Order: sequence, then structure tokens, then C-alpha cells
Amino acid sequence: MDTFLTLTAQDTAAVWLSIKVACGATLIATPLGFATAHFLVFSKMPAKSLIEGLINLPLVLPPVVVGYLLLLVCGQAGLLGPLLRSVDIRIIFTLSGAILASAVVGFPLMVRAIRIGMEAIDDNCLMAARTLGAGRWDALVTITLPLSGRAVLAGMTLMFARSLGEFGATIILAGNIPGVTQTIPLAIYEYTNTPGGDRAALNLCLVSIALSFAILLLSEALGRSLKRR
Amino acid sequence: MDTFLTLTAQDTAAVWLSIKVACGATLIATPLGFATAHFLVFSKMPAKSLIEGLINLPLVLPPVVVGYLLLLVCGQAGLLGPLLRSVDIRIIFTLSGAILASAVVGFPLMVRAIRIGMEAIDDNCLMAARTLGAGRWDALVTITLPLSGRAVLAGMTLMFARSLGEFGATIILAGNIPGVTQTIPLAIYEYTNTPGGDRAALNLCLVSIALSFAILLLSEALGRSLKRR
Amino acid sequence: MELEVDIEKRLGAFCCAAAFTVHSLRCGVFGPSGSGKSTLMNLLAGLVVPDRGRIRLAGHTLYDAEAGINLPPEQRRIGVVFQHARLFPHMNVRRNLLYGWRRTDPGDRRIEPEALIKVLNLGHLLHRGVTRLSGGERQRVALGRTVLACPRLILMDEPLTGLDEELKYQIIPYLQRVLDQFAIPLLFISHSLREMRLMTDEVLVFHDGALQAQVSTESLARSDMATAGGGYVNMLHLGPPRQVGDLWCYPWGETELVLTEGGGAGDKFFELEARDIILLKGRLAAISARNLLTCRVVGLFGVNNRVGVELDCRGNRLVAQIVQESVCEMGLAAGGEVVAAIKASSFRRIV
Amino acid sequence: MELEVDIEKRLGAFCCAAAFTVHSLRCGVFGPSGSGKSTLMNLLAGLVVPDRGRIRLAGHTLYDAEAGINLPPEQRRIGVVFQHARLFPHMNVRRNLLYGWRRTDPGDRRIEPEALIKVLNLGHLLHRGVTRLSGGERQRVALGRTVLACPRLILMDEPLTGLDEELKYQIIPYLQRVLDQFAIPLLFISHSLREMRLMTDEVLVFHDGALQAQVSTESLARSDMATAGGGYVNMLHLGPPRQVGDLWCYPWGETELVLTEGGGAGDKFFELEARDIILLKGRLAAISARNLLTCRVVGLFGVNNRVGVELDCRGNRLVAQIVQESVCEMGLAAGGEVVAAIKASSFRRIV
Amino acid sequence: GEINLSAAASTKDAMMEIIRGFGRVQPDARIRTNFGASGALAKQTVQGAPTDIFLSANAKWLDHVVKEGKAEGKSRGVLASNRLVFVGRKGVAVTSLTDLNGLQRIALGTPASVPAGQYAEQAMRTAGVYEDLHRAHKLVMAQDVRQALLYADRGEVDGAFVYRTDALLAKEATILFEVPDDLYDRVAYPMVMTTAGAAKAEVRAFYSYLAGPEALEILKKFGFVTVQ
Ligand SMILES: Nc1ncnc2c1ncn2[C@@H]1O[C@H](COP(=O)(O)OP(=O)(O)OP(=O)(O)O)[C@@H](O)[C@H]1O
Ligand SMILES: Nc1ncnc2c1ncn2[C@@H]1O[C@H](COP(=O)(O)OP(=O)(O)OP(=O)(O)O)[C@@H](O)[C@H]1O
Ligand code: MOO
Ligand SMILES: [Mg+2]
Ligand SMILES: [Mg+2]
Repeated sequence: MDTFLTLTAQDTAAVWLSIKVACGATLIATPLGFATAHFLVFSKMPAKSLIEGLINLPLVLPPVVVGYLLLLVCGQAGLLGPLLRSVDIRIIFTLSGAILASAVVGFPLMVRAIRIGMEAIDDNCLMAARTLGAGRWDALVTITLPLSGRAVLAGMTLMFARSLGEFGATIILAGNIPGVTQTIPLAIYEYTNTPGGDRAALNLCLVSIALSFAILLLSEALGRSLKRR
Repeated sequence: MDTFLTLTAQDTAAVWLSIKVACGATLIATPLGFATAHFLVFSKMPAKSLIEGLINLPLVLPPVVVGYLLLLVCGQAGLLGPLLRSVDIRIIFTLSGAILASAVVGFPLMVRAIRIGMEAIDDNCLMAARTLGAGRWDALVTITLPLSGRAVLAGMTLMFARSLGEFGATIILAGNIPGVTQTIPLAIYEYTNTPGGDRAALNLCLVSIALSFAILLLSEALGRSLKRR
Repeated sequence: MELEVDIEKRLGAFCCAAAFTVHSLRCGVFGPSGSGKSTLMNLLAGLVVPDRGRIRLAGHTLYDAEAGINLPPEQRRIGVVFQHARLFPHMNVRRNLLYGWRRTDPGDRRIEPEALIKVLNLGHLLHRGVTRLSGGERQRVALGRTVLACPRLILMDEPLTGLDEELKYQIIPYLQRVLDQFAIPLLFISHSLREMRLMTDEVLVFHDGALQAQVSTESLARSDMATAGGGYVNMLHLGPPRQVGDLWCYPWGETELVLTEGGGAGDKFFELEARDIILLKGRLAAISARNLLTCRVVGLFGVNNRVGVELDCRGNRLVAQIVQESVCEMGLAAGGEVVAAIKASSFRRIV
Repeated sequence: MELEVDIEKRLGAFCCAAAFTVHSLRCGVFGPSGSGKSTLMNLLAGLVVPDRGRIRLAGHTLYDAEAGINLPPEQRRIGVVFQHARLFPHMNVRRNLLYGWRRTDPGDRRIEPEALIKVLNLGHLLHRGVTRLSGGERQRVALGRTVLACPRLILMDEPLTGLDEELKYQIIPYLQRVLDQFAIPLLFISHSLREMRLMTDEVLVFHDGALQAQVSTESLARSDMATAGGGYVNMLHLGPPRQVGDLWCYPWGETELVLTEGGGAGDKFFELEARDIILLKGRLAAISARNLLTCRVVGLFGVNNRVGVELDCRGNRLVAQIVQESVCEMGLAAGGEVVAAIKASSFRRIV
Repeated sequence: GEINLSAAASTKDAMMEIIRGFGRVQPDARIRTNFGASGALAKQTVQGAPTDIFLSANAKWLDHVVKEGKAEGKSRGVLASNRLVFVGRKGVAVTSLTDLNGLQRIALGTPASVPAGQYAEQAMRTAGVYEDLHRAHKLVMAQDVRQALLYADRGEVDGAFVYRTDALLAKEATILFEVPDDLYDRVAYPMVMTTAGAAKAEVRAFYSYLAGPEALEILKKFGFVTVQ
């Protein structure tokens, strides 16, 4: 009880790392997610369902398997290994790896969220914009984007929250290196596997929850301001 | 290579279990998710954000932690232990446990999806219905529900897919008992712990993917028919 | 109907405040764009909550800020035809039309869907999704949907816009008949004085959110003589005609009128603009006007430089609109005699 | 403008087929509800792709099924005022208004936002979100937004519905002037013959998806004499008036007309219904009509039992509408003389 | 009757064969297996999950179960023990703990939760190489032994500390050296019957079969070091 909400230095490092990972994953995935959702909503390509299925894979497969597949692709001996080495990017056991793992696992959630919002946009508005001289891209930026703003925000919140909780893929791809890739869930995992570590694990859980509440309130506030306009 | 897509009896059992769990979790969570989303969209309660935060917990916390918390709540010695015993429901190490774990972990996804769709509904339609004599509940069922139909469908797809991939909470709450609670991800976990089990693990992954594709196509078809009306 | 209203509602910088009691069954709401007409409807229907005040309909309190009463829309049984149709996009035309009807107590279902569908010319569209309708078609579905709910009061916000004249004058008499028959009171918003005169007996005039006047539609019409381009319009109720040559003779009280326009059996409503009536004294060599009616001047009323001459024509009332100068020149005064010349083509059938 | 169209489009059971060439700058589209007017607009603007055919505007091919040409809407530079405003809900009034303007080449920005905002009476709403506007306000924003885009052709789908008369007749002259000044061609949908006559010279008449006739607005107006309640309306262009007593004298070509209505400097447009003109021969003791014009009969044209008498009144043209019986009785024939009696209040100022 | 067995995941293959052997002796016995991480199994048992026999990968979690009153300490036994080895791809030139300083990355199970990691840490500390490796962030903590092995197998790390039983699973990696026994405590797999399990005759039968000679043979075959 005396250790209630006292975090060790390693815990604090894990919290900062988790914030970095969640922000990084969200920022990387948002533009991609928007583009993908847009494609899925507006394209008339027949292969759409196939692409959608691929995007959903990280949701369907256990996170550990996703991590394993990412390792196969991005590892030293992996498909992209030589390429990544040539541009001097290390994924495995690095912060980039943790971000990549979170981004991949949360991606289907983000795409889905944006997509639902985008499907609800009134086509007529887009048409009106086109007759007013806005090209496809122009209308995308000035009409579709702001009108799906709340959905994008929801997608970002989902992604952030999922990143905070991501364990399986991260531990495989990024390893569990304290101070480098040990995010909150990894630290919690360690604690829960130690008899008597429950209190420390709970502390970290509370930090996670506080973070997610902060993001939630922020996104609600932004969403309200989007609606008010 | 010769074992390509040959499933052992235990694998087949895992596939069936996974289907049961995914369907069960989706069916249980859908009405609850709809109700929750409706509350979050239409209620003017100030404590809304708090409730939303609670709903998001299973997303923010690592699945393993969620599993532990469920274990604490539903175990024999847990909060709901006496209650569950009195109505003769066993959660731990049973199919119900696996369904509960999946439903809880996927719940925030479902609520979010439905919510985004519901927020896009034109208020005016609801008002029109009210002036035509439809009470709150009537309008909910005849206007809000069908107009958020596509979003509900999207939420169900997310939930189903997430259930297929759920590992952490399930293995804690329901255990890893072949034929009883061993779903596809748990079986995959065992295979990856076995010499030469990769091929069998891959087979199960492929089954998971096929299942998710089937659900995806089904939901797309349903969604299109909803739109066409 | 006895609708008592005393409410106030602030929307941003706009403030809608109105206190009035309506007794007539058919009341109009008139006012320029942005004067608060739609806002009033929303307040009455319970879709917007007033800041303060009271609303009572036929003895029932619908809203009372002080007593804390605020009936939800579905319990008010006030039907609304919205300015923009607001159809249910996930239902076809038929289900839209019957939405309110199905929610009406069978005992209160006084209107026949079939008949209404026929009048609104929607029969061929029943199974069409409402997103695939033309503008006028949508408007008709919205109108039908509300009427079929058989409400205790109907609010109509420019329900006839987007309809061609022919259809409009096919729908109006039906509406008149139905509302009349079942004594359903009506509150009718329109920018068209003609529609207003056909549909209402009394008018609430709004300006900038405030009730400016509550007058009979008749006097609103008379005061319209003052506005640029306006003018008084006589509404005549004529009996069934008989053909004479290529013209038609209609009974009008004790006398008869000659019109260019024919028509089947039954009574008809015709418009006759007051300024279409020429007053003269003496006899001419020839005149193109087919109707020369000897009338007695009942009274004169002036609005700006125009003068309304109220005539009695063998028991029938008629208003002719002329200028002051003519009044002097012709020496018109109450009690005097004069001939009203009306062309056979001056009549406009409306119902 | 030279708009060449030959297209076909099937929508469910409905089929829209039209082949026409429009040369005039101001063309109307007329037809009952559901006849395909809005569909035609969508096809022209590029929002709906025809099944086959060709669209050419001022020498540019916008669409050609055979050649595989289909310009996207933003390259067609065809502005559309939609039947339902379709404003951008996430922008305020100002940003809605300027959306197209900002996307117009500065060289093509020929219309001043300030002036237009003033005419549309939107100045006080510029920073309001468009979801908080009244029906008429929305319609005005939509109108302004399209005009400000300075398109090569403007399509307007019932742009004046929901506006009160006063505002309507304030907007029309401005529109006329702007479109005229910058020679922007117009395709105008309306159910109102009066709006049609003010805004267009030529009309495409649709029925059930098919082009039924392409006629001058004038002849559409004349043929309207035949329809129940219809009638021909003269449009008079009068000079600046001077006051005489409480009436006003307006120069009309070589002669003068006496009206009840005054007005500031500048030329004015007035309506005068053909049936408001009474033809007479001989002199009366007294008549309420202020204008007695001696005219020569130029010709007669008949529509059903009504006769249009085309008159020459010291160089000015005028059509009076009377009945056949009167023609016989008065012995009217081309070349004959007759007096046209018109009341000072019969004129209706429109611009 | 039914026997509920909760066992550490790393013993799965050997246990499955032992169960098959027991089935030949007692054909009507039905054994429900539940393989997972020792900590998870312990917590499930404490929360009232039906467990008759608990086989842990370390003593800590077994103690936990006993302390929570779910099992009698006196039924406690040791199934087998294991050895710690260092694996890596061929060509990595290390033969003892002191050579590890020359490597870039070394995987081991997270010491806090993975027993094999604890033993590895203990061995490195005793050999005096731990501090340097740790400070240089050369140590990659894996979720479990299998993951450490996976890294070594795929060449993501230069080498990994794993059990001998696990090392047999590797495809590319081979045992580079065995960690000397004297550097770490004995790796034991303790087991216990829960109070509920001890009441059932068939559980007791299976429990004694686990300690019997047939089971020992099987364990040996899978690379375990047997105690008796
Ligand atoms: N939510 C709001 N916030 C601020 N002002 C509003 C809001 N809604 C409407 N208004 C303003 O209130 C006024 C009255 O609106 P209302 O819709 O009642 O007008 P109306 O009389 O129906 O006009 P119209 O004939 O154009 O439909 C308008 O000036 C409008 O701009
Ligand atoms: N997507 C569609 N599928 C089938 N029929 C359609 C579709 N869209 C429109 N229609 C039909 O096509 C016809 C023409 O529609 P359009 O909107 O062009 O009419 P309109 O002349 O503009 O009528 P209004 O004056 O009522 O606006 C209507 O009968 C309508 O029901
Ligand atoms: O469901 Mo996971 O495997 O703990 O991220
Ligand atoms: Mg309004
Ligand atoms: Mg239309």
C-alpha cells in the first residue's frame, strides 16, 4: 500500500515510451488510414474486398502471430531485411519496431472508424463542390476531410488506446528492452508474472487509464468544436 | 508440405470453438453495444465521459490484464463469484468464459463503430418521426436502428474479427483446454511452442483468415442491401 | 381549435416572441424570410423547447414552463409538414406514407390512404425508395405522411412549394375537404397570399421574430392592395355551369356570370381580382366585357392611393379596386348605383 | 450561348431523352413534377453520366459517348443552384459563398461578392453556420454561392422557392443585370410562368422525360391562355414617372400611362394581364379606368374560346384577351380601331 | 473421472506423451490439459479454477499456490529439471560466458517473469559479465524462452539463453555451449496436487504415474534431466 502510485525509474521510462509509441503510431497511421478508408469508400475497384480483408488481418490474427509475421518481413533475414539495412533503418528491438507493431495492429480499427464516418457524408455536398470548380483532390481536402473529421478523431482515439494496450506484437517485434522498447503493457506483464507484483502492475494500469482518459477528453473537446461549426 | 491444410481433430475443434466464441461474443455484445452507443450519443448526462472511459478500458489495458481483472471479478473468490454460483453459471475455464473475454475485449470497438454511425444520423428524421406519433423507443427502433444499420454491421464485423484473434484475455479467463476453451489463437500458441509446429500454426492462421473473409463479404453484402433501400 | 400560445425563445441573436390565441380552424402564418415562422412551428410541435411561456391546445396544456409541463412531440399529436421534406431515407414511399398512420389509434384513423395517394398522384411511386424521387414528389410524400397521421393540429411549412400549378390546385381542394370534414385545425405557412386565402381564415403576421398582427385573411388581402404589385382578390363561389355558345354561364346567388371557362358538375371557387372590375356609368356602343352587373355601392375603403369599392350585386358581395381620382370623377358614394364590367376571362378557377 | 444537347438516360423505369440546341442566353425548362427537369440539370453539370449522346457548350465538347469524352464537373464550369440548397454544413455562410469564387481564375472573377451579398440580404449572416439558417436564407446562400463562381453557364433549379415576394423581386432584377452584363447564359427551372417570363426568352417544355417543345417564352405565355386559370400577361417597359395628384404618369414609348404605383428614377418593368384590358368602342359618361388608349388592331389569335387581340398603341405592342363573342359583337378585325381601357391599378411592378 | 492438469507450456510435448502412456494403463481416465505461463496458471488456480495438479516451471508460483491455501505443501514433488544452454547460429564464436562481451545482442527470458531468464541472469552475474551487458543495452528480454529462441534462430540476436529442451526445437541455431551447472541454481519443475485434486483417487494415481519410471523415460527422451 505504501507504494501506491510510486513509479520506479524503469516504470517512468515505460510510461514515456508508451506515450511516444502511441503518438507515433497514431500520427503515422492517420494519413494512411484516411487514404485507405477513402479508397475503400469511393473506389469502384472489384478487388476492394480483397484489400479490405488484408487490412483486417492484424485484427483477425492473434497479435503474437502478427508480431511474428512482422519479424519475418522486417527481420535481418526477412523479406525487407536487405532493403531496410541499405537505408540503415533498424526495426527489430527499436522504438520504430514498437511503433510499427502498434500501428499495424491498430490500423484496421482506424480504417474502419474513418470509413463509417465517410460513408455517412452526403454525396450531394461533394457534387456541389465539384460544380463549384473543386477538383477531386480539392473536394477531398475541403469537403470530405472536414466532414469526416469526427470519425478521423474517433479513429485516432481508438488507435491511441489500442497502442497503449498493445502487447503481443510489440514484444515479438521490438523485444522487451527496458528503457528502449519496454512499454507499459510489457512492464505490466513482467510485474504480473512476479508473485507480489500486482500492486506495481496496478499502478501502471492506472497510468495507462489516466492517459487514455486524457486523450478521450481531448478528442471529445475537439469533436465538439468540429460539430459546433 | 504434405500436411498443407490438413487439420487434426483438435484443430477442427478449435475452429468450431472459435466460431462459437466469435458468434457468441458478437451476438451478446451487439444489443449492449447499440444501447451504450445510443446512450453516449444522445444522453446529456455529465458523467458520460467517465462511462466512455470505462468502456474503453479493455482497449487501453493489455488483454492479459483484462483477463486478470475478469478473473478477479468472476472467479469463485471474486466479486461476482457468489452471485454466479447461486445461478449456477461457471465462467472460468468454460466456453462462457471465452465468450465473455472476447466480448469484453471487443466491446469498445463495437461501441465506437456504432457511435460514429449514429452521430451521422440526421436529427431531423428523428424529429419528424416523433411528430408522427413515434415515442422515444419507437423512433429508436424504426429510425435510429435502421439508419445506423451499416455502422452496427461494421461494429459486428470488428467484434467478430477481434474475437477470432483474441488471445490474452481468453487464455487467462477461460484457460487453454483443448475441446473446451482452446480457440484458434490458443491452438496457434501451442503449435508455435512445439518443434515443427509452424506449418500447423500457419494452417490455423489460414482458417482464421478465411473465416474473417467470409464474415467480411457477408457484412458487405448486407451493408449494400441496407444502402440500396 | 382554441390554440393559446404565449412563448419566447432565443436562438443566437434572434428572438422569437409571440402571444396569441387562435380560434379559427384555419390559421396562416405570414412573414418575410427569417421572420421566425419555422421557429414557431418547431416550438408548437415540441421540437424546440421555449425559454419560457405556455402552449395550450383545445384545453390541453402542451407546455408550461412554470408548471414544468412539456409534452413530448409524439404525445402532442401535432402533425408537421416540414419546409424540407425530411423523409425517412431507409423506407420506401409507402412506408413513409403509412408511418404515422400505423401509429394512430385505429379509432382516429379517419383518412383513407388510398384516396389521399390518388390525389397526391403517388400511386406509381409507392415502392420507390425516397432517395430516388424528384423534388415535387418528395414534397407530396411529406404532405401525405403528415395528413395520414390524422393529428389534432396540422402545421404546414410551405407545403406546396416545388409543385406545379396544376397539381397544386388539385391538392388544395382535397386538403380543404379533408381538414374540413374531420375538423382538423391547420396552421399554414406560405409566402403566397393566394394559397393563404384559399387555406386560411385568419393570419398571424410575423416580423423579426415578433408577432406583428393577427388579422383575418380577408383584411390581410385588403391591406395587400397597398403593397407594390399587390391587390385585393375576390373569391367567388359559383354553382354548376351550363354552356352557352363557347362560353359558360354560372349561377351566382340570384344572378349569373359569364365565364370563358367550363367545368363539370358541383360548386366551384373562382378568383376575381378587384382591379379587373371596371366600374362605369351609362351604356356603351360596344364593350368586350361579357358581364355588366348593376350594383349598389355599399362602402368605400381606402388604402394609400387605391380605393376599394364594396359592391352589393343582388345580394352578392364584390370588391372593385379603383383610384381616388375615379371615385371623385364618377361621384361614387355609399348607396349609389354603378355598373361593374367584368370580362368573361377575368375569372380564375381555383378549385 | 449555343448549347447542343442530344442525350438519353434511364433511371429505373424513368427515361429522360432530349435533343435540342439553345441559342438564346436565357432559356427556361418547364414541366410538371417528375418530368425530368432536375435530371437534365444533373446530366448537363456532369453529375450524372448519360447512357449515350453528346453535350457541347459554346463549341467545347463536354460529353461525347462515342468519342469517350466526359469532362468532370469542375472542368465544365457549369454552376448549379440545386433544388435543395446543398450547402456545406461545416462552413459558415461566408465560406460557403466564397467557395466557388476562390476557385475561379482571378481573371474570371467578374462578380463582386459585396454587391451580391447586399442584394441577397445576407450581410448580417456571414459568420453564421449554415445549419442555423432559415429556409429562405439557405436558398439565398445557395444562389449566391453559384453566381459567385462566375460559371460559363448557370443552371438554376427552382432557385426562388421559399423566398417572399418582396425579396424575390429584389433578387430577380439583380440577377438579370449580372447575367446580362457578363453574358452568362442561364438555364432556369421554375413552376412559375411569371418567373419564367422575367428570366427567360425561350423555354424547353418537358413531359415524362421527353422534350415536348422548344418555344419562345412569349408563345408559352400565349398558349397559357388556354389553360384553366391561365392567361397572357403583357410585360411593359416604362420610363421614369412623374407624380400627378396621387397617381403617377409613366412614359411608354410615344404615349403615357397612368398608374397607381410610384417609383424612383430609372426604367421599370410592369406586368399587365391581357384580360385586365377592356376593349370598347364609343365614349362613356364615366369610367373608372384611368387609361383610355386608342389602338389599331394588328391581329387576332385564338386559343380555345379565348381570343388574343394584338394591338398597336402608337408604336407600342399590347395584347388584350377577350372572348370570341365579343370579337363578333364588336366587329373586331385587323386594321380596325378600338379603345383599350386599362385601370391605373392593373399594372404590377416587377422590377 | 476427470483430471484437470495445469502445466507450464514448455512441458507440453513431454506431458502429452506421458498422458498417452497413462491412458494405456488406465483407459477410462480423462485428462483435461491447460498449458500456459506458470504465473497465469497459478492465478487461475487461486481464483478457483478447477485444477487438480499444478506443474510449474519454477518454485515461486508453486509456493504462491500453497500459500494461498489451494494446495497441501506435503504433496509437493519435482517432476524433472532442465539445463541452461546458450544457442546461436553457426559461426558465432563463443564458447563460454566470458566471450559474451564480444556480441551485440543477447536474448534471454525476462528475468522478472521467465525462470530461464532468472537462471541466465544469475549465471551471468556469477561470471561477472551481466553488468556490462546490461548497461550496453545488449540484453533483449523476451516474453518467454521460445521467443528468445526464435530471435536466435532467425539471427536477430547473436545468441540466446534457453533450456536444453527448447534448444532441440531450433532450425538454424545450435547449442554453442552449455552453461556450467555451478553458475546457477538447479532448474526444477516442481509439481503439487491441489486440495481438491488430492481428494480424487484417479488424480492420485496419475500423480504417482508422473513420478514413475515410464514418465521418467519420456522426460529423458525430450531432453529433461531427471531427478531420481
Ligand atoms: N440555431 C439558430 N441559431 C441562431 N439563429 C437561428 C437559428 N435557427 C434559426 N435562426 C435564425 O432565426 C431566424 C428565424 O428562422 P426561421 O427558420 O424561423 O425563419 P422563417 O420565418 O421560417 O424563414 P423562411 O421563410 O426563410 O423559412 C432566422 O433569421 C435564422 O437565421
Ligand atoms: N435514381 C432514380 N431511379 C429511378 N427513378 C428516378 C431516380 N431519380 C429520379 N427518378 C424519377 O425520374 C423522374 C424525374 O425526376 P426529376 O428529379 O428530374 O424531376 P423534376 O422534373 O425535377 O421534378 P420536380 O419538379 O418534382 O423536381 C421522377 O419521376 C423521379 O421519380
Ligand atoms: O491479445 Mo494480446 O496477445 O496480449 O496483444
Ligand atoms: Mg422557414
Ligand atoms: Mg426537380
